[in-house]
Amino acid sequence: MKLPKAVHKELYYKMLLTREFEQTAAKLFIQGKVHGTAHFCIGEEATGVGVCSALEKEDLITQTHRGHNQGIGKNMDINRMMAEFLGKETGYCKGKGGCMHIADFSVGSLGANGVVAGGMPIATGAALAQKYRKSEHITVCFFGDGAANEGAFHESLNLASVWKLPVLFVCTNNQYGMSTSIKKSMNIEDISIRATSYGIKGIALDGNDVVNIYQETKKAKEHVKEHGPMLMVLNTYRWMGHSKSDAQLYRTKEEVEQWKEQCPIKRHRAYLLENGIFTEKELDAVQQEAADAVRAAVEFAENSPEPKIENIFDDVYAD
Amino acid sequence: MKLPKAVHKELYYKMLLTREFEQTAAKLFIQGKVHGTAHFCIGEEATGVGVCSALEKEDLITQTHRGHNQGIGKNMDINRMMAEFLGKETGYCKGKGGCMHIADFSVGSLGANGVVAGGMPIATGAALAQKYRKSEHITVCFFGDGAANEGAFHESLNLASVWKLPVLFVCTNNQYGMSTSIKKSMNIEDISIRATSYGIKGIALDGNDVVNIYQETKKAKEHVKEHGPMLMVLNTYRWMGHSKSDAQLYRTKEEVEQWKEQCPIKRHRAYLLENGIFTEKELDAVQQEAADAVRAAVEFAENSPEPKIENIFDDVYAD
Amino acid sequence: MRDITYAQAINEAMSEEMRKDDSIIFLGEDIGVYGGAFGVSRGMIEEFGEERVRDTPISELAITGAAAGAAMNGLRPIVEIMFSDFMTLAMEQLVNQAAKNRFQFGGQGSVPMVLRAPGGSGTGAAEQHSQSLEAWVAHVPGLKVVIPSTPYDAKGLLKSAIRDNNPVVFLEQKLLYRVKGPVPEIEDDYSIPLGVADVKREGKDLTIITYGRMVPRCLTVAERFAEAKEADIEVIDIRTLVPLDKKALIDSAKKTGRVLVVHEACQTGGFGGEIVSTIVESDAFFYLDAPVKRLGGLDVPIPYNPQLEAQVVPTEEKITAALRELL
Amino acid sequence: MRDITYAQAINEAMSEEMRKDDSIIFLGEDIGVYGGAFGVSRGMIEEFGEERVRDTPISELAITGAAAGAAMNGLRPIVEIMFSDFMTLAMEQLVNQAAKNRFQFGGQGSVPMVLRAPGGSGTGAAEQHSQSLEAWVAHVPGLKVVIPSTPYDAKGLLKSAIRDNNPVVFLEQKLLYRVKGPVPEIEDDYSIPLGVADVKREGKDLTIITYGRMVPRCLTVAERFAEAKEADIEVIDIRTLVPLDKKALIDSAKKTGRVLVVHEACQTGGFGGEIVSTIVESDAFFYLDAPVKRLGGLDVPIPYNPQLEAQVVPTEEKITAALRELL
Ligand SMILES: Cc1ncc(C[n+]2csc(CCOP(=O)(O)OP(=O)(O)O)c2C)c(N)n1
Ligand SMILES: Cc1ncc(C[n+]2csc(CCOP(=O)(O)OP(=O)(O)O)c2C)c(N)n1
Ligand SMILES: [Mg+2]
Ligand SMILES: [Mg+2]
Repeated sequence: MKLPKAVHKELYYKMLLTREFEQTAAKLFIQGKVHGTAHFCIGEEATGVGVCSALEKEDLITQTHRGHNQGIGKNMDINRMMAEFLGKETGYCKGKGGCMHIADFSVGSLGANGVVAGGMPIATGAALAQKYRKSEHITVCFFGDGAANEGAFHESLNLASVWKLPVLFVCTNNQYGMSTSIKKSMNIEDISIRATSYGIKGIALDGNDVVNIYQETKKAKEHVKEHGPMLMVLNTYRWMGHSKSDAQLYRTKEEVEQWKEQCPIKRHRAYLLENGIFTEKELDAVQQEAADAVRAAVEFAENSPEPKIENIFDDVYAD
Repeated sequence: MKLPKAVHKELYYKMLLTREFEQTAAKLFIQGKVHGTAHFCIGEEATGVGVCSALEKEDLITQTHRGHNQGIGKNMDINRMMAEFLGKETGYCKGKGGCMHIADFSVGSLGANGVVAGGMPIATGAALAQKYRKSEHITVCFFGDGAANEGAFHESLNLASVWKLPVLFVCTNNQYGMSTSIKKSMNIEDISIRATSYGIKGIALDGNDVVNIYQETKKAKEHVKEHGPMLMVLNTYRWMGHSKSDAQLYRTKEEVEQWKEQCPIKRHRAYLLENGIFTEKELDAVQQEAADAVRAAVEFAENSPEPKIENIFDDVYAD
Repeated sequence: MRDITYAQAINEAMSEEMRKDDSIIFLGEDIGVYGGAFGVSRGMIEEFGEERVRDTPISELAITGAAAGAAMNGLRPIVEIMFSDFMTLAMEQLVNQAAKNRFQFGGQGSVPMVLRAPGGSGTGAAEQHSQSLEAWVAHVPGLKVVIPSTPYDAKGLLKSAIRDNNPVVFLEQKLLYRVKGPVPEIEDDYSIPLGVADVKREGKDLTIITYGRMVPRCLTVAERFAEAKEADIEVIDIRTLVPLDKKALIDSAKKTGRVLVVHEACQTGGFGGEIVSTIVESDAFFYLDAPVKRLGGLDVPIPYNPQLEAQVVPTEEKITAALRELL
Repeated sequence: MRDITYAQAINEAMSEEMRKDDSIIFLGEDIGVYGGAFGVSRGMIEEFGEERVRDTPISELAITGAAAGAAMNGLRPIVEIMFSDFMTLAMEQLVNQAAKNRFQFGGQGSVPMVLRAPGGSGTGAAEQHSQSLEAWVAHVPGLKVVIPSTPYDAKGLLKSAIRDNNPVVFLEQKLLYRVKGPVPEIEDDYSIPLGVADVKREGKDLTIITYGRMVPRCLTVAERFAEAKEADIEVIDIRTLVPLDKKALIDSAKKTGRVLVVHEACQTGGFGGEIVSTIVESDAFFYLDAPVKRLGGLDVPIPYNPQLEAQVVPTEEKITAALRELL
């Protein structure tokens, strides 16, 4: 299956947008403009972008704490993302959620989660509603390798399997849960074999190959609609520390460097050039577009008002 | 491996003792002498008896709510079991635990559990202590097919596996969790394949063949000491309702009758006779012994004092 | 009005709402042909089918979270946790997800779900099947918490809970399931708003504030005090812990000047502290003729032996003694 | 005495006890080379090795239960839950198993374990990483509950917690980790018994009862009242919620006649209700010159925005205003 040019552009743009967004956010951190913590997915852009770009608007996703690529993949508005990052009233969560809790129900994101594996039961339930309503759409549940050791993983995959719910479980295996290597947190090498326990299909993919991820997601969606849940493991790597402060004593510089050579953006660019899909110049323009969008987002966010303390009780309860 | 005559006798006796104990307990219920509820393992005697008889005293077990066979297998005192059943001061838990919480630390039982899968993390921890102390002994963790869908199952097997703990996970698959058939609660036929997710060995056995269970447990113990955890699934059937009151609308009488033909006690008796290990008369005597022991236990229990209200605060905290 | 049981009232509330609103689904362990551990849902799978009345694997965390996820996606799920003790397995999804979802996402979604679970001791089910954990959930903003004491209240409050757009923890009382009481005919679609306490007995000498299965017990004692002309005791059933009808409690305290708070849950850290504080923080403080007292369960796990079990919660004797101390 | 941080004090308590008692092991997520999310255990894996300082998979339920199981089998585990919000995943094993084990088995075993977890807001970690859930565990018989407010208390109380033969929930305060305070030299093996409140400031006009990170804040306000000669305020740090030093609270209430209870946790259903009740149920009631008031956190999830976040907990301004209202 060859991808249309527009899709290639979309994938390339969204990956760049993610990276630009995060690099900028990281700078804002250093400048002390951001409160709290943040988890960057630099190096993993192909996962969320590849998967979400293959979805339709009405398909749903649940995101992880490391999910800017997922949100951008699903067409979230980076102005509102950045505003939320800065805790502003115009942010997705009116400044109440922050970067661990960005959501955009209007584009099908049921939100990022601060709890490891916390989105897994929720995705299962969202898919239950889809099935109940005989929807043609599916739910994609993102989670990490570390999350695969939570009870919520097991219960969710089992429940989705016995009910044949249209949910695609996507494991972003970046080799570590915080400082803990998968070698120390599980006694298997291929996380996708855990599908066996639920009688469902499991596949493991190169998580830095955005084109393949996109294509496999299209297929997976059909599988999931017809047969129920599936487990897709995307093997990748996180370049930065786990969160704001991380001395990274648990891994070697060499390991990081090796993975950097697998940069999903560089790879996609090389692919696009090699196959004559875009020219250098065209790709540079895309990059510029991403940089401009992020600059505008920062401006939007910085010029946005702070939330008001008198609204603090809003949305604790719905009417 | 041929078993010594004494072992055969022990297996036969303990299975009969379990059945006799439960049938008597069920009568006490009907007579209104027992408070609360109870979960009987009639039809499943070979599981707990076969496994626990293969253990040494210093090996530990965690039991389920349906665990009289496990306790009797591990040489618990049926006087104190019956007394606990009747809520008496002389019971294992001084009348405070009741039949869902029988324990005998002195014979290596860390106790029955009222929470489905509740004993699984505990068994894992007990085995961690064994490994830390370089003990030669292992922990056996009993749980049911229904429990295999709890998050605690997943987290415990994974943890035990990454730490190579000496714990044998024994799943008594009696086909139902309460009214819910395994066909509705999981999408696999052989629960032992869940071992794959943890990179450990899994086997499934005929849960009504006490001799084979005994032999396989001996082997499993060696495996576990050397390689860490293992999952052993014993396929069997519960003859009675889930607990005191159960109209059993979820299964057919035919299904129950078919399984009754697989009675583990009858099968063992036939085996003993066919192989000339014991005579009818000898086996009848064993049966009589079991009946007498249970009668004595009831007498002991009925003649025991009630716990005193002034001791209610005892053991909430240790000194 | 007919007399039906508390269990039947709950069944009717669910069934009637499900007939009217197909976005309601019902999840739980053995709620189908088994009818639930306490028979509450008997007949429902036959009426509504397996798509709407769903037997689940034994996976409290996932089913609670799945209810939340389905609620975020347009359904109005009811989830039954077989014993409220097993909410301990579901707290993450209930507290971190369902309760906070709307707030943390800036009001984008809502989580209209009901988590039903029976609590309380008295059935010989011992330590792990007899707890009263309402104080935990009452401490979590975003959740509403209901504990009905009569079939009438159970039905009316459950209807409101199901119609509410927030996660509602609806805690039933095992020992009340078989108790009968008057409930309007089925045609008569009534509901009781959340957040309104009910004066179950008017009185002028002392106010008992209580809820759940302690309500009938306190009423019995109050009647006895009336018969003996010993005192005229008001009994207020708060019915919903969150929202709490503070005004009703404060007004009654002002009227009688004496307050006893009774609940089954362990006294230490129980919801009684909230009730006491509500009163003594208010201007009712200046009307009090005696200390406000709590009578909660003993601070011990629930034991198995029936005599012990009966003594760890407020008995009629203990309530009587506490009243006499205050009068 | 040297000045060390609260985090360092906790590290020292664990390390010193581990040196003396090889039955102590330490389990948790990223407690090894990472040193724990807040750096509390830095250096420990280097000293004690991987057998005793064990990085775990992300499995809060299993590691809590494994600590309980190891405790039942002769060890004295310490388990770290990275944020106390994730105790929500571990409540089953903590509450149904560890807390009830000894009682339900008639005293056969004991469960000497410590569950350490940081709570509280103020770090911008938002709704799911900022809760204060001490009221839940304080409601569970069989558990002890500690929240230290200074490095000195943290070290001394943690030593007692580790030596205690019961499951102790030791709740640390994120915002205090970097705060320094005087702590005796390492050679000086002191400990502080559980169940003894500490008068952090003596006063005669009003008693503030508080704990955790609200202690320094209340002290600041109290000093300001003293400097302004506005009032002489006593500040009591309860330090352990269970066992609670009731006598200390009651005596102080009798002495000053005015009580303000301050905590960060949401006010509704918080432990403040227990403290208020302890006082008004006692004979201190008759010494009170004003209602006993609570000042807890707002009943909202903890928001992300720093200004909002700061306002949901008792601020110096709010404490000041509450004091003026009572004086
Ligand atoms: C239940 C829970 N436990 C612990 C944490 C703290 N924590 C946040 S992210 C993280 C690592 C998660 O690993 P993984 O699932 O592989 O995702 P990654 O961070 O690698 O993207 C941990 C331990 C948490 N947020 N939630
Ligand atoms: C966590 C939890 N959920 C639900 C229950 C109620 N319950 C008791 S036994 C049981 C069925 C357990 O099934 P299984 O593990 O197969 O054991 P079996 O009863 O068949 O021996 C259920 C649902 C419980 N005790 N604990
Ligand atoms: Mg990871
Ligand atoms: Mg079963």
